[in-house]
Amino acid sequence: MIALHNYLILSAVIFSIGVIGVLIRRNLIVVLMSIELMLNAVNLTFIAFSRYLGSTDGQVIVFFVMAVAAAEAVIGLAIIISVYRHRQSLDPQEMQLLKW
Amino acid sequence: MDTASFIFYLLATLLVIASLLVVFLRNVVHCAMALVTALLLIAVMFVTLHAPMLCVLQVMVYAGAIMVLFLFVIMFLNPGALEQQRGLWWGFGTLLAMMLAGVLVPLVATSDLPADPVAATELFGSPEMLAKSLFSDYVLPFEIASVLLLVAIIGAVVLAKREN
Amino acid sequence: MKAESPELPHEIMELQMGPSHPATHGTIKFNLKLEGEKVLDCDVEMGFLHRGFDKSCEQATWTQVIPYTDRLNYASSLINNVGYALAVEKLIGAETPPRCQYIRVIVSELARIFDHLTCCGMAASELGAITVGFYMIEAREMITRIIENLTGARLTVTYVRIGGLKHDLPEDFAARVAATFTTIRRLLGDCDSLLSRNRIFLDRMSNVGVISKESALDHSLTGPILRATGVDYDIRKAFPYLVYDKMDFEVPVGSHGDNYDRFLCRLREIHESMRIVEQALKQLPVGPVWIDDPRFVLPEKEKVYGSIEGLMHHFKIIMEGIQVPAGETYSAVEGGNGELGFYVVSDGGGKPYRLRVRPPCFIAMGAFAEMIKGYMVADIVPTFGMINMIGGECDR
Amino acid sequence: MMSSDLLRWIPLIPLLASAINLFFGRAIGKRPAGALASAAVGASFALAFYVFWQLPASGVMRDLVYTWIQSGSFQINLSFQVDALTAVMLLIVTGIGLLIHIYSLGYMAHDADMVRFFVYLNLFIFFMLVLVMGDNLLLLFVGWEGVGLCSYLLIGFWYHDPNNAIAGNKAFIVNRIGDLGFILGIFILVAELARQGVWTLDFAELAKQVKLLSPATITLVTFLLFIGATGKSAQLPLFVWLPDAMAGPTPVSALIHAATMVTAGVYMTARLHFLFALAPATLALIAVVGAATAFFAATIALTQNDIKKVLAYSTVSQLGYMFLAVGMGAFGAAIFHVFTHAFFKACLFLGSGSVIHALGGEQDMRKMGGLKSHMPRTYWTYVVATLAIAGAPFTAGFFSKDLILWQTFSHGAIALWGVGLVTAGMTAFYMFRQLFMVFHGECRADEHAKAHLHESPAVMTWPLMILAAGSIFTGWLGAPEYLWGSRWDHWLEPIFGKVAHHGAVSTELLVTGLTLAVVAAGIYLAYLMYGKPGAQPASVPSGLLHKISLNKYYVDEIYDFALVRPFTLVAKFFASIVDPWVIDGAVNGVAATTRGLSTIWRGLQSGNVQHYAAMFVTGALALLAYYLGQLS
Amino acid sequence: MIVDLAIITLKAVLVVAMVLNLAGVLGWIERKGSALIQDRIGANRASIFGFAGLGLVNTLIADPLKFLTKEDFIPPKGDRFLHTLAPCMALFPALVTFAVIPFGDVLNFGERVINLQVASLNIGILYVFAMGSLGVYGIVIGAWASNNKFSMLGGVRGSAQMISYEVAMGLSVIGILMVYGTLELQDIARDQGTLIRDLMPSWLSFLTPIVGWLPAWGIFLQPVAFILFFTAAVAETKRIPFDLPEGESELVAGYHVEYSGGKFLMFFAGEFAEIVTAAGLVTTLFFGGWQVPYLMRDGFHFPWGGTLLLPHLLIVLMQVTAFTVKVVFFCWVQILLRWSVPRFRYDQVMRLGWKMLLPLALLNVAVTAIWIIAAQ
Amino acid sequence: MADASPQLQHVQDKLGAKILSASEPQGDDVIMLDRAGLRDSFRQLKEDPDLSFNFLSDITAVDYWQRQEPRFEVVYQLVSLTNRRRLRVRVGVPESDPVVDSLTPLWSGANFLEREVWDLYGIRFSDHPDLRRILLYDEFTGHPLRKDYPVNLCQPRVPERHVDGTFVDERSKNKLQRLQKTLAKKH
Repeated sequence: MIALHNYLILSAVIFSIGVIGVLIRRNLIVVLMSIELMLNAVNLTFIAFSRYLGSTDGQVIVFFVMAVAAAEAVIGLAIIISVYRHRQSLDPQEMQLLKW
Repeated sequence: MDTASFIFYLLATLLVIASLLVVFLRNVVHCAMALVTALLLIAVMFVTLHAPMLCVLQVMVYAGAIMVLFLFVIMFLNPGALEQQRGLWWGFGTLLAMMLAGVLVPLVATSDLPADPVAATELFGSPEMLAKSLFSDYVLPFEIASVLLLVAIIGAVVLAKREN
Repeated sequence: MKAESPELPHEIMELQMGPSHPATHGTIKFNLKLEGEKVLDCDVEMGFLHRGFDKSCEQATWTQVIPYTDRLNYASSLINNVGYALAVEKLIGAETPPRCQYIRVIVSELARIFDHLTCCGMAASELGAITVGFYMIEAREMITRIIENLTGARLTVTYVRIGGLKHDLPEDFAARVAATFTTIRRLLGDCDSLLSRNRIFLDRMSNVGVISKESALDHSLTGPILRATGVDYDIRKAFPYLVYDKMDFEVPVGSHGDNYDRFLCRLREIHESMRIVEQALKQLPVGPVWIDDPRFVLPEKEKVYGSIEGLMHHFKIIMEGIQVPAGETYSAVEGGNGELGFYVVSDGGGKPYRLRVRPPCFIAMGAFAEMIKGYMVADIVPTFGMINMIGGECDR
Repeated sequence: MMSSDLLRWIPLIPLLASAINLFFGRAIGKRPAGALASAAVGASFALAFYVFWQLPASGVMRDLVYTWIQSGSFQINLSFQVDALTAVMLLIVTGIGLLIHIYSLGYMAHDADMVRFFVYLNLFIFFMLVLVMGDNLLLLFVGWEGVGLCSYLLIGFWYHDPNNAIAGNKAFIVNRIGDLGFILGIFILVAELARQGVWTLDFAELAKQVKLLSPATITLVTFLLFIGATGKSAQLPLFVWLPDAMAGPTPVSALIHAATMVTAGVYMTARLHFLFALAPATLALIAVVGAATAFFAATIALTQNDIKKVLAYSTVSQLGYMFLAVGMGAFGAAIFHVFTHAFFKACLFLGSGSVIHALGGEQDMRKMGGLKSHMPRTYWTYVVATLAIAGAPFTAGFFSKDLILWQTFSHGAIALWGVGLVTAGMTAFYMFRQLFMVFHGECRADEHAKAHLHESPAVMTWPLMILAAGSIFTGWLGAPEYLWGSRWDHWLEPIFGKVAHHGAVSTELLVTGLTLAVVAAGIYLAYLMYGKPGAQPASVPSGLLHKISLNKYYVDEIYDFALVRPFTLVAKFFASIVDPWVIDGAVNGVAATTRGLSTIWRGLQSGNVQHYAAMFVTGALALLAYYLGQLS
Repeated sequence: MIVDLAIITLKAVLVVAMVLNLAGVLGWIERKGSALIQDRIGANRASIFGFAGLGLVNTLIADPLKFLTKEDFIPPKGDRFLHTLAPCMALFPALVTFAVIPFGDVLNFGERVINLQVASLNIGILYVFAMGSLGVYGIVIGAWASNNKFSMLGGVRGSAQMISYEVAMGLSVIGILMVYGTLELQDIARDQGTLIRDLMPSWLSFLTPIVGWLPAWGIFLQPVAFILFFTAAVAETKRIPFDLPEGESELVAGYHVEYSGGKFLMFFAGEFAEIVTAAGLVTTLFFGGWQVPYLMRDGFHFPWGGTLLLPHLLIVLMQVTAFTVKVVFFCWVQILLRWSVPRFRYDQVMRLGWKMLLPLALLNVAVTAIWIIAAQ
Repeated sequence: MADASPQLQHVQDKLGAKILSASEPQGDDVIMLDRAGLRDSFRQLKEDPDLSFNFLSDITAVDYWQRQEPRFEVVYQLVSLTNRRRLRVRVGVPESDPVVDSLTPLWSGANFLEREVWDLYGIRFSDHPDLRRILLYDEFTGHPLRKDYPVNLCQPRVPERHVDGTFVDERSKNKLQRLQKTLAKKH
């Protein structure tokens, strides 16, 4: 059988890959997708724990994560559309209004 | 290697590959398709973890709705040019994330965790079980989640609507 | 490139519809500016089917022009024949015998039914109601058979001659027409119940492609499009020609100027046309179908083959063409799509010096941008369909 | 202990009605909205009555709605309980509340904001019910604050007049001072109990665990709680807000500022009697404060000319009586006085409201008089209530006040008894002064008002009559032993224990006789000065004392001089010196420093989200690495 | 173990073959059917050695052959990989959805009890929706990969339409789920074997003589849900009156305008497979699935008293036949619909979905809930 | 001219000197108008309540090459919907200066008709909002309905026009470039 460790390591790896995407991609949509990837890595952890601890709570939390992810995607994409309308660009490195 | 391990390692390998594709492909639509693949693989993994309901939800919500939304927006904006070259930052970010993995993996690997799953009942992961849990213990979070979704809808409409 | 204006130019999509696009039956091209699916602007590009009708006519004898007119609005080629013949006859100053006039009325109305059935059927099938389209095409096919029986051709009939007709009606014409009309009425009833009150069809047609009465007049629109806005301008009533003043018929008018009114106008005109044909058949007098003027009429075949004078007569008319007195005139008939006018200039020779057709759907296409602005891409289909642009007539 | 889901509906119905009126009131119209509000309170009353009826002799009914706060072993429930004490308060709140709602239907009929009025009123009923029904101190505090809020809203109901708004503010601020004490008391109580390992605020649990506390703690806690009570129940020195609170509509004065809310302090002490009983020092203080308040307020009431002000000071005075009783440890007597007082004071307020209504808003007694013939029903109910408050024999006030005085006397607090006795006389005097000035003699109203004099409509007079009846008969429940005995004490026995009777019946009769004599003297004096034909109520001799009394001992001025002015001065000092120089200087200095430093650091602020994310990851990395190091 | 695997494989192959063949047959039926409606002859050109009489078989072979021999055109600026992937993604969900639809009750084969359903999932209907939601990808990806504005418009329309109608479809099914209390389609089908009189609450027993003899099919218990579901299902198959993504007269062919040959065949087959799936779902949810009225496991038990015992194999055969007939019937209904009504406009479709179907579905759920509580 | 119909007489009275000549061939009312101030004349024809020729039916032109001067004639067909009358207006245009006032401000319908006349006859219309070729393509040389246009004249073949927003792939682009080169050689 596979131990819980394996799932956790897998999810840690996926999470880190998601972090790469967030850090290096110069397209906001891909950044958002990388965040989804990170969320899913966490989901995997929850489900694995739920399975190995025999508790429903992990699954319920994943359910909520999905709901929140849906909301986040909707709002995030809406913001991206607005940003694109104003700046004609999706590159996060070009958006530096917060720069001193 | 037994069947379960084989399936796990197969899925894990594919999942890592798909995730890497999400991050490193240059065409946005290809990224999205790689992400869809990754999500579907995770859904399969959910099944192996006795969470069929969440598998279906994963497919319906993530793959079926959220990712279609992503594609919709990609097509809506249709940014013609490929991404610009990433330069130095590219290597730095990757390095940083690899370091993160380098810390996270030993962290989870060394913790004291159950090695074998709890024997699952017939009902484990079924819609009934999830529903019972959701509508009794988690009814308040559930309602809050619904309000959150409502707010998200309104917010999206307000944000994406054009002012005239 | 940053957009300074609050207008968001990048969201406007330029779409080129046509020239080979299912909605643009006939070859025409719309350069659309879209915002989402909304049409912001539409530039009509035409001329893909330009054959040089005017120029060709200047090279042909007066009689040889008749086949060219067949190919203008090929859905109502008989009306084109009649209109051209009337224009030349007006220049000549000749009046055809009553039987000829009645027959011309009959064939004109048959052609009108043909035209309207084509228009409505195609519009319906383009909206997805293919079955109804086929029903109308079936009805049209019956008209085609009558025309074939009468003229020997289905579309390019070349039936009317300057000063007469190719030949008289066949024996069983009235009976055939009566039988056909019964079937057509039944089919139209079917279409009515399947389509005219169909909720989806109504939603697609009504309040789409609206043009106001003033704007329609401003754009020189004629025919069903103008009448759908509520103007009862019909050449047959306004400037009666042939024997239309002896016919009892109504000019259906709409009120909104939208596609649905245009559709209904055409449907009702089919019924009116059938009434006219029936009346004309009833009143049809006996007599010759040719004017009695050898300058313009070919001699009978016996004379051609039997006498030298007859042969010479025939030769002169065929080779040199009939000699139309010098002058210029304009004569209009009510075509399928509106006022079909012929402006004829003669220098006294055997060929037209200048022959100008006033093409009703060419002018309607000028108003198309006005009709479609602000509606959706999908609305182009019914609007364009109800204009019934025929490439042969529009581009000539 | 019984459990019943019914209880929650008693407060919830008014809340629902309030919500409905709040959102749909305008849509359903003024009168239906008022009717709905009244019906809701009526329903609550019916339920309360049912509960009262069902309540087992020594039992407690309880309704756990849900667990509100759960933190470790500390658990606060949103739960309601009804015991004998609460049942009485329930009946008072819903019963009097119902009558006043009905009365308000008439009184507020011409007000454009009637819907809002009923929204507030229902909300008040809700909070008051939470206050009396809550089974723990926190819930009581919620109700406590809620009624304070409603009181503020209703005092400032006609907020277009700045004075009303100011009065509302005053009530609110003065209450805050008391509430500070109150909440401090709760904190200390929780903290001290927690130190003993007990995490609770439930009354039942508190009563069990109170022994764990040291006497000093109890004294401190009770003292702080009492400060809260002085604020809410308008005791010295925090009574100043109540007379000003008369700015609100009269039904509000009757309901909130006479019958229910102001007695919350008394209720609170009674509810926590087990705590107070262990703090003799606090009790003594309460008694002294109560007696002093009673006397002090009565002296002010002697000379007031505003019909509602008189009643307001009389309320303060009567509340003093209640606290006097509390101070004596006679909680039952205190609650009994709350009960009877609710009836006759509500009746008086509503009667005065009726008068004000009839005179088109006139409140100055010098411009009244001779209304007896114009408003017979108002007059007679007023007479009954006046007699009751004055303590005429066999009226409610007689029994309750007499009980308090007797308890004081029998506890040996002769000095306090003396004060109470004099106050009783003064009460009789000023009440009859008012009666005579308003209803007897010649009408001094202007012509315009005279022309409009009319008896109030039935919706207003019927509650008056019911309350008048109550002003007489409710007292009979608590008759002394020498008459037919007190059912009241019997009823409250499970809560306060058996009432001990000291002293002989003869002594008691003697004391009662003495009281009656003083009361009679007061009435007679009033008759002489104001009621006798030919008396000139407007031109009563004025001396220094009269002037002091008329100006309420210049308490407001003293407060203004002693507290408000110095505060303002200090504030001005801070505003003109400290703020611009010290604080702004410091702030600007910090800003300048920051700016100086930030020129160095702002290189980090690239504005690029991904750079921030990278820093974030670096931080997380560091933390995780540290954690990993700890592990291995 | 091996036998089980073999049985499952056999079932799967059988079902996929059935769906694909039915889809192929439907292609012919559609031509012939439309011809029937429109007074035409219809497809009559495919012949084997000059023999055109077997139109069905000939067309069934000729059509795919024709498609497969055509040039496979990929737009030069399109995305080669995704352009190829898209038709597979369109066809795949339509085919696998049928896995959870039962086509018969159990088949007793000696000791072995074979469930006549490819996969018995306790989340059955959700699986259907999950697969349905994947169907969008075929369209969106195909539209994008074609690099054509018309197909892009079609793809955008398609994705919006499918997501919208999925919501309405899901909500309309809730009523059925509430009535039968399960997500598993085989159980739903089984539950429809009872009669309405067994479900009638006591206070409605006076209606029993009138309607009690009806089988407890979804159509009788949830008529509104049926209408909503069927409408949404037609919209999901993207056929007239909902064929906006194709919209041949306005968008040429919408999302598959740049497809030809085998890939177009896959889109085409996918559409027909969706029709079959939709018909299967409607049958299973609302028309008793494989149930033949009054046919129990041992034979007919008529409500008016008669009993007719039948051999087991015959019963299974009758059930499978009944299921097939019902599915074909609903396929035919959809074809009939396609040739009868005009096409909606995009905004009208959206309005219908969100402003009509969705509220009605919600209302249906509420009413059903009240009914269920009242009936208890 | 003397026996002009009442209608024509009426028009003559109204427009006066603007009318160069009037005639009634075959019962039609025909007037020749002065090219100067043409739009004002038409405005009067359209808006004068007595005339109210409110409907522009057609615009065309005739080339009387080597037959009469001025060489071109632009012919307008007007209809009065209220009076049910037709009027034909002819305007002479010299070859040296083929410009006429555009009627588009008066009738939007004149837009396409004038474009067609420009396309086929090369007569320009001043103040026309969008005077492009309509039936023929932009690269067409000459105006084919002129009598001096040879019937058998070859027109240039033109490559596919690249319009912004259309997709032209590399292969087709190369093909186009080759085509352009060969075309360039020929000319």
